[in-house]
Amino acid sequence: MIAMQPVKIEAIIRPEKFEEVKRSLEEAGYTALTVYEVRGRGEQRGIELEYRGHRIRVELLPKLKLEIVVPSIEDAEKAARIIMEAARTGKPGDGRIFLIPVLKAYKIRTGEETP
Amino acid sequence: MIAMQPVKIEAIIRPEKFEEVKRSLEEAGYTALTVYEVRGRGEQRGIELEYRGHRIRVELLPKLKLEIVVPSIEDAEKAARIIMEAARTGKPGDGRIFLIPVLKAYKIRTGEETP
Amino acid sequence: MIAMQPVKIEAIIRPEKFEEVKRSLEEAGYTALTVYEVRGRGEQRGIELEYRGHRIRVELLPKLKLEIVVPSIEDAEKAARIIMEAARTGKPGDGRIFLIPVLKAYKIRTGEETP
Amino acid sequence: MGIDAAATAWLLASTAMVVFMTLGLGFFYGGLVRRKNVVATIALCFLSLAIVSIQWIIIGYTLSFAPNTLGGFVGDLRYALLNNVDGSPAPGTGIPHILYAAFQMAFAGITLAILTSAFAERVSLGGFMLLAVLWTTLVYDPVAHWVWGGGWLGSFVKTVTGATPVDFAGGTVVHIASGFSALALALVVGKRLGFGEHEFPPHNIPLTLIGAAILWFGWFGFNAGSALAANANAANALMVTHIAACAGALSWGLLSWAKTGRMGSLGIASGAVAGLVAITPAAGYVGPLAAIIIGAAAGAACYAALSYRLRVGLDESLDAWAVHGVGGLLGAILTGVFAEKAIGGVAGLIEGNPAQLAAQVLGALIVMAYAFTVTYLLGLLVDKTVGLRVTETEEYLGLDIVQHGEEAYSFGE
Amino acid sequence: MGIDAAATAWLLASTAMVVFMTLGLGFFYGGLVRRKNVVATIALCFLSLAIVSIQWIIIGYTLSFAPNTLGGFVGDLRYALLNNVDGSPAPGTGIPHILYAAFQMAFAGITLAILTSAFAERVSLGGFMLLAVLWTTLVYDPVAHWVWGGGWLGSFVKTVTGATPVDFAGGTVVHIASGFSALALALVVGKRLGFGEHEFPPHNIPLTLIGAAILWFGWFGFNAGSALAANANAANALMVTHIAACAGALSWGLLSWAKTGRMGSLGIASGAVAGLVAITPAAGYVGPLAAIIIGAAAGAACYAALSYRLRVGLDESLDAWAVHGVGGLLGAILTGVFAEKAIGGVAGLIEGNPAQLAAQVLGALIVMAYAFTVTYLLGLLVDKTVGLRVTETEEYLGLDIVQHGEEAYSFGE
Amino acid sequence: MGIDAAATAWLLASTAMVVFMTLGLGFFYGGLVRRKNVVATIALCFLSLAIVSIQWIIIGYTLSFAPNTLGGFVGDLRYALLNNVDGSPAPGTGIPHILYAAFQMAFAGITLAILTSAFAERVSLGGFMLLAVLWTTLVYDPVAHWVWGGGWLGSFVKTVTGATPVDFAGGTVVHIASGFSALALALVVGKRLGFGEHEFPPHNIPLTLIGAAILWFGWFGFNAGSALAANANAANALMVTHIAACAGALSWGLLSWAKTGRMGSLGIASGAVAGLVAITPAAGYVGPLAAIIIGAAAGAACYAALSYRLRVGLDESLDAWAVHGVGGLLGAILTGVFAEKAIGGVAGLIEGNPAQLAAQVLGALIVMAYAFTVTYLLGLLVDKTVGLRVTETEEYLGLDIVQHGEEAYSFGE
Ligand SMILES: Nc1ncnc2c1ncn2[C@@H]1O[C@H](COP(=O)(O)OP(=O)(O)O)[C@@H](O)[C@H]1O
Ligand SMILES: Nc1ncnc2c1ncn2[C@@H]1O[C@H](COP(=O)(O)OP(=O)(O)O)[C@@H](O)[C@H]1O
Ligand SMILES: Nc1ncnc2c1ncn2[C@@H]1O[C@H](COP(=O)(O)OP(=O)(O)O)[C@@H](O)[C@H]1O
Repeated sequence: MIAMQPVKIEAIIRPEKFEEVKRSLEEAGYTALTVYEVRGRGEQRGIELEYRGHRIRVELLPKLKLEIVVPSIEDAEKAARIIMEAARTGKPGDGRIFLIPVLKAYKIRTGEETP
Repeated sequence: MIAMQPVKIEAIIRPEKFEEVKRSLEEAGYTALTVYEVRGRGEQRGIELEYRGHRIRVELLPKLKLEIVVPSIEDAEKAARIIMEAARTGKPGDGRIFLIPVLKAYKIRTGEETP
Repeated sequence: MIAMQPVKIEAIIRPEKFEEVKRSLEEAGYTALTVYEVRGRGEQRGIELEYRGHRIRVELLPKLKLEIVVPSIEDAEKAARIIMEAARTGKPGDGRIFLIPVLKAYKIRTGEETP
Repeated sequence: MGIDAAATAWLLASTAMVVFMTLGLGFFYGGLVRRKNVVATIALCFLSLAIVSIQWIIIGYTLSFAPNTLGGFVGDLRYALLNNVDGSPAPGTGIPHILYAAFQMAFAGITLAILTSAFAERVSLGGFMLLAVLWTTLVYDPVAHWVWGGGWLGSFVKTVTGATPVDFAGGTVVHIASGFSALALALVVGKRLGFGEHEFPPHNIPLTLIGAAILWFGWFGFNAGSALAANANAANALMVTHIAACAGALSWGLLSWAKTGRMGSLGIASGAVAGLVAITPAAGYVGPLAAIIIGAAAGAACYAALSYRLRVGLDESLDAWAVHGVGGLLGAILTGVFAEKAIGGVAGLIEGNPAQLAAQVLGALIVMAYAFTVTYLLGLLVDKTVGLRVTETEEYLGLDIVQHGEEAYSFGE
Repeated sequence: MGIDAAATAWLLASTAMVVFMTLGLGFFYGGLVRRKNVVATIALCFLSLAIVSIQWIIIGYTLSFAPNTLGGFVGDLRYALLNNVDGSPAPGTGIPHILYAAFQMAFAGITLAILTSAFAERVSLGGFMLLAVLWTTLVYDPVAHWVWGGGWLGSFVKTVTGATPVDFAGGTVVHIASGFSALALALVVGKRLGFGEHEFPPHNIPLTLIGAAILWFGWFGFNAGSALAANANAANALMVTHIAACAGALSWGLLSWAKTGRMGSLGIASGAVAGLVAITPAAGYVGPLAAIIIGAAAGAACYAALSYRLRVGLDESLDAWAVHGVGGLLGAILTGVFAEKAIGGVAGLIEGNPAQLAAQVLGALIVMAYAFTVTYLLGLLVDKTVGLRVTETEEYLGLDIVQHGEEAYSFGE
Repeated sequence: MGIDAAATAWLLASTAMVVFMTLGLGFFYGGLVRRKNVVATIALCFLSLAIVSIQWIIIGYTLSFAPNTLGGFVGDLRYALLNNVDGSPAPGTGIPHILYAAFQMAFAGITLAILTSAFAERVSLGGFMLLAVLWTTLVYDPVAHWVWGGGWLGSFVKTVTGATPVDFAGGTVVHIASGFSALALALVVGKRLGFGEHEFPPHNIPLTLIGAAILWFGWFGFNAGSALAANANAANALMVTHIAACAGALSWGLLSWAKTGRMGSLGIASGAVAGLVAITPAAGYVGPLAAIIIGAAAGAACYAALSYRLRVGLDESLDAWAVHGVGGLLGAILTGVFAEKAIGGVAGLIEGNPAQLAAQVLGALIVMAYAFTVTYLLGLLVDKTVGLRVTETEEYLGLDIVQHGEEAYSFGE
C-alpha cells in the first residue's frame, strides 16, 4: 500500500458535535463529507442509570457517522486529529474513528479517477 | 497486512434478527457495535409473488447493517461465525457479511489509537 | 492483494438517479446491492444561492449511498463505469464512487465464504 | 314531537364527530403497527366506515331499528333502503329520522373498525371485506336491535332479573360486541409471524397519540350525542365522559409507573380510552364522582387484561379485547352499580336496586356470548372460503406494499 | 326573521369545521409531495386561508354577496370592510349576518387552497401571494356572486334553459372554479423538474390520510352547514355527504384493485374526496340512494381523469383538476339528474325536468370557462411580472429550505 | 332563566373543541422538541388535562366559581365535589350548570398545558405532577375567581380606575397566567444542556402544524363558546377570532420574511396563535377591523418577544411566555383600546373611555405579578423537595426513553 493511496475516514460522533466537527474540518480545508444517522454502543454497552428504583440500560444511542475520503494516510491522520479535538467531551460515548483503505476513487460528474 | 491489523465487520441482516445477533455477540464479548437501517436486494432481486393474479416483485427489503471493528482478522472471523449462527433462518434474504481492512482506529474520548 | 480479492463499491449518487442506476447495473448482471439515505457536501460545500436579497448556502444535500460487493477489482471498475454513466447529469453534486478492499465475504443463509 | 332544532344542531355535530373518531381510530391503530403495515391498518378503518355505511342504508338500519320481526331477533324491513326515513322526527326523538339513522350509522361503522385490531398486520383485504358485510349484518345489527331497537333481549332480561338492562351509548352494543368479536377472530386467524419471538415495537407513537386525541374529542359526540338532545342529560354525559377518560389515563399511567418505573404515553392514552369505553354505557346514568371510579377501575382492569393477554401469548394485536371488551363489560356492570335515579331515571345497586346490576350482567353476558360465538363461526367461514389471512411471504413483506402497493414513508426523496 | 339560535349553534360549529378543513387540506397535500416541500405545501394552505380571509372582510364579501352592480358581475360595496354586517340576521336566514359572512369566508379560503395543487413543489411564494389576492378577487368573488349572490348567471341560464342552476354547497363555486383554475395554472407554470423521467412518490401517506380524515369531518360543516339551519335539510345533506364519500371510496378503491391488483389507500382517500366533491352541489337536493350513485360515479370518473392526466403527462400535481374539477362538474350535472322536489324543492331529469339538467350543465360550463380563462391570464400576468415559479436550483433544493428556511424532519437529533 | 337548548348545543360542541385543543397543543409542542422528547412533551399535555380535570371537580371549580370567601381570594366550598352542580342552569346563563363547569374545566386544563413550554425536554415527571396540582389550585383557581368568579380584583380595580376589567375568554386568566408562570418556571428550572452552544432544531414540523390546525379549530370553541350562547355575540367572537389569527399569521410571516428572507411555517403558525391569544380577551368586545389590528400587532409583538428571549439566552423553551404571555398582555390592553359599546357593552379608549384601558392594564399587571411570583415560589418548592428537573444523564438520554420507556419512532422495523 503506497503512501498516496486514498483513505476513507469513518468517524462516529455525538450528533450535537456535528456542527463543530464540520466547522473545524472546513477550516483545515476538508470540505467534502458524507454523513448519516446511526445508533451504537461502545464497550460500556450504552448507559445504565437508576430511575425510580428501577435500573435502566439504554443500549443504542443515536450517533452520526461521517465519511470523508482524503488522498493520503497523512491527510487522514490529520483530519482524524481535527475530528477528535472537535468531537471530544471526555465522557463515555464520544465515539471512534476508523481509517479504511480506498483502492480507487472516482468523480461521477467527470468520470475521472481522483487521487 | 499483518495479523493484528484491525478489521471491520459489516453484516447485513434481517431487522427482526438484530436482538438475537446482539445478544450472541455480547455473550462472546463483542459489545461495541454501530447499526443503521438500509435496504437491499440480493441475487434473487428481492421477492416475487403473485397477488390477485398480478405478479409483484418487491425489490428493496428493509435490512439492518451492523458494523463492528475488532482488533484482528481472527476476531473478525469468530464474530462473523457468531453473527451467522444468530442471523440465519435458512431462507433467501438472510444477508451477507463482509470483512474490511482497517488501517488505524482511534478512540475520540482519549484521542489514542486503539488496536 | 491478489486480483480475485472481492471489492466493495461505495457510490454516492443523486436520489432521483437511483432507479436508472439500479436498472443499468441489473442489465449488466449486478443485481445485489445495499442502499441507504445519506447527506453530503462535496468540494463546492453544497449550493449557494441568492434568495430575496439574502445569500443562502444549503450545505448538506440528500443523497443515496449504494454499496455493492463484487468478486474482483475488474468487476468493480466495470460496475463503477456503469454507475457513472447512469448517475451523471454533469452538474455539481453528481457524487463520488470509492472502491474498498474486502478481505472476506460470507453468505449468512449458507454460512459459506463467497468470492 | 316536532323537530327540536337545538337537538338537531347538536346531533349534526355529534354525527360528524363520531365519523371523525372512526377515521381517527385508524391513526391510533396505525401508529402501533410496524412501518410496513401502517397504511393497511389505517385503510381498514376507512374501509370499515365505507362498507358499513353502505350496508347500513341498504339493510343495516332497518335490521337494527325497525320494529321487531323474527321474535325480536332483528327489525323488519320497513326502513330498508332508508324507505320511510325522512326529515320527520325519528320515533320518540326530536331529531329528523334521517339524522338519527346517520348518527347510528357512525356507531355501526366504528364498531367494525375497532375489531380490526384482531388481525392487524396479517389480514387479507378480500377476506376482510367479506367478513365486514357478514359481521355487521349478523352480529352488529342484531345486537343493536336487541339493546336499542326493542328486540327480545330487554324483555327477556327483565323477565329473568326484574330489570331492563340499559346501555346509554354502546358499552354493550359497540364495545363488548367488538372486543369479544376481536377475541374470537384473533383465535381464528392466529398469531403474527414471530409473535412471542421478537418485539413488535410501535412504529410511530405520535401518530397513535393523534388518534387518541381524535378519539377523545369524538367521544363527546358519541356519548353526549346519545342523549339525542342538547339538554342536561347530554351535559352530564359530556362531563362524566371526560372525567372517566382522565381517571382512566391517570390510573393506567400511575399503575404502570408503580410497576415498571416508567409511565408510557401509550398507557396514558390506552387508559383514557379504557375510561371512555367504560363510561359509555353509564354516561347518562351516573354522576362525576362515579365517573372517577369507573374510569379508574377501567384503567386498572384493562391494564391487567392487556398484561394477561401478553402473558398467555394471545396475539389480539391492538387490544380491542383488553380495552373495549373488558372495559365495556366493566362499564356495563358498573352502570348497574352506580346508576342514579335522579340523573337518568335508573337506580343501581348503590341506590338499593340489585336487579339492575343483575340485568346489566345478564345483558352483557348474552351479547358477549353471541358476539364471540357467531364471530368465531363467521371467521372460520371466511377463512375456509376466501381466506382471512395473507400468505407468510405477504405477511413478511408487509400488507402496505402487497395489498395496497404503497410505502407509507418514502425512501430516497 | 329573527335570530334562530339553533341554526346559529350549528353554523358556528360548521364554520369552525370548514376552517379546519382548509388547514387539513394542507396535510392531505403535504403528505403527497417530496420531503423537501412538505412545509411549503402546508404553508400554502395556511396562507390561502389567511390572505383570503383578510381580503374577504375588506372587499370579498361585498363583491360576492352584496346586491348586484356592474350588471350582476359582482356585488356593490355596501358591505365593504364588513360595513352593515352585524349581529342582525343575514338576509333570508336566521343566523347573524356576521356569522354568514364568516361561514362564506371559510369557503373562499378553501377554494384558493385547493388550487395550490397546480404548482406544488415549484411555486414562488411572492408570486403565489400576489396571485392569491388577484384570483380570489377576480375569479372567486365574481363566481360566488353569480351563483349564490344573485348575479347575472341565474337569470341568464334561466332565460336560456328555462331553469335556474342550483349549487347547494359549492360544487360549481368551489370545486369547478378551483379545479379548472388549477388546470390553467398547471399549464402556465409547467411541469416539475424531472416529471415524466422519474417517480415522485408521496413522502408520508399517513399525513395525507390525516388530512383526508379532517376533510371528511369538515365536509359535514361544509355541506350540512350550507342548509343554514339545523333542520331536516341539513340532516339530509349530512347523510348524503357521508354516503357519497363512502361510495366514492369504495368505487375508486375497487376499480384500482380490479385494474392493478392493489387498492391504494390514496385511492380510497381520493375516492372519498371525489364523492364529497360530487355530492357538494347536490347535498340539499338528492336522497341517499342517489348519493350512492353520485359518489360511485365520482370515484370512477375522477380515477379515470387522474389516469388520463398521467397518461398525457400533465403535471397538475396534486389533482385538484381530476378530483375537484371533474368531480365538481359531474356533481353539478348529476344534481340536474337526481334532484328530488320533495327533498330540496328542485326536480331533476328523473322527475321529468330536463330543463334543470340543461341549467346545471350550462351554469357549470360558464363558470368552468370563466375560471379557466381568467386564471390562465392571471397566471401569465403574475409569471411575467413577479414570477410564479422558483429557479431550477431553488426547485432542486426544495421550497422548504429555500423559501421557508426549514427542514420538515430534523437530521441528527 | 331556563335551559337554552341552542346555547347548550353550542357549548357541548365548544367544550369538546377546547378539550381537543389541549391535546392538540401536545402536537404543537411535540413537533418542536428533539426526537428523544416528543412523547414526553405530548404526554405533559395529556397529563395536564387529566390532572387538572380531576382536581377541578374536586376543588378547582368551587374555588374558582363559588361565591367569595377569604375576602374574594377564592370561592367557597359549596361546589366542592361538584355538589349542587347539576342540570339546572348555571347562575346567569342558559346552560346546565354541569356543562358550565365542564367548559371551564377545559380552560383550566389547557392553561397548565401551555406552561409546560417552560421546562420542555428536562422536567421530571414526578415534579411536574406535584407542581400541576399546586399550580392549578394556588394560581389558576384564584386568578379565575378574581377575573370571572366575582373575586376581589374587579371591585378593587374599579375603585382604583373607575372601570371593571373585562376578559372575554381568558386573555388574562389563561394566557397571561400561563405565559408569565412559564417565565418564572424557566428561571427556576434553568436552561437545557447545550442551550446556547448548539442548535435545537424542531424534529417534526408537520406535527407542529397539525397541532396548530387543531388549536385554530378549537379556539372557536374557546372564544365563541365564551359567549355562553349561540347568538350574535358568539358570532362576532368567532369572526374576530379567525381574523386575528389570519392577521397574526401574516404579520409574523411577513416580518420574518422581510428580516431573514425566509418565511418559516413556524412563524406563520406562531403568528396565528399569537393573534388567537391576543383576541381572546377582546373577542366579545371588538369588531373585525380592530381584530386585524390586534392580530397584526400580536404577530409583531410576539415575534419581537421571541427574538428578545433568544437574544438574552433565556430557555423558556417553547415560547409560552413570548406568545401567550406577551400576546395575552397585549390583548388585555388592546381590549381597553378597541372595545365598542355596541358590540359587547364596554367602551374603550377610542370611544373615549380611558378608564377602561387603565382597568385593563391594572388587572393584567396584578395577575401577571401574582402568577409570576407564586409560580416562582411553587417552582422552587417543588424543585427543592421532589425535584423539578431530571439528572444530566437522563436529560442526555431523553425523557421518552427514561421516563416513558418509549421511543417515538421505531428503529429497525
Ligand atoms: N468497536 C466498534 N465497532 C463499531 N462501532 C463502534 C465500536 N466502538 C464504538 N463504536 C461506535 O462508537 C460509539 C461511541 O463509542 P464509545 O465512545 O466507545 O462509547 P462508550 O464510551 O459508551 O463505550 C458507539 O455508540 C458505536 O456506534
Ligand atoms: N453483493 C452484495 N453487495 C452488497 N449488498 C449485498 C450483496 N448481496 C446481498 N447484499 C445485501 O444483503 C441483503 C440480503 O441478501 P441475500 O441474503 O443475498 O438476499 P437474497 O437471498 O434475497 O438474494 C440484501 O438485501 C442486500 O442488502
Ligand atoms: N471526499 C469525499 N468524501 C466523502 N464523501 C464525499 C466526498 N466528496 C463528495 N462526497 C459525497 O458526494 C456527494 C456529491 O459530491 P460532489 O459531486 O463532489 O458534490 P459537489 O459537486 O457539490 O462538490 C456529496 O454530497 C458527498 O456526500
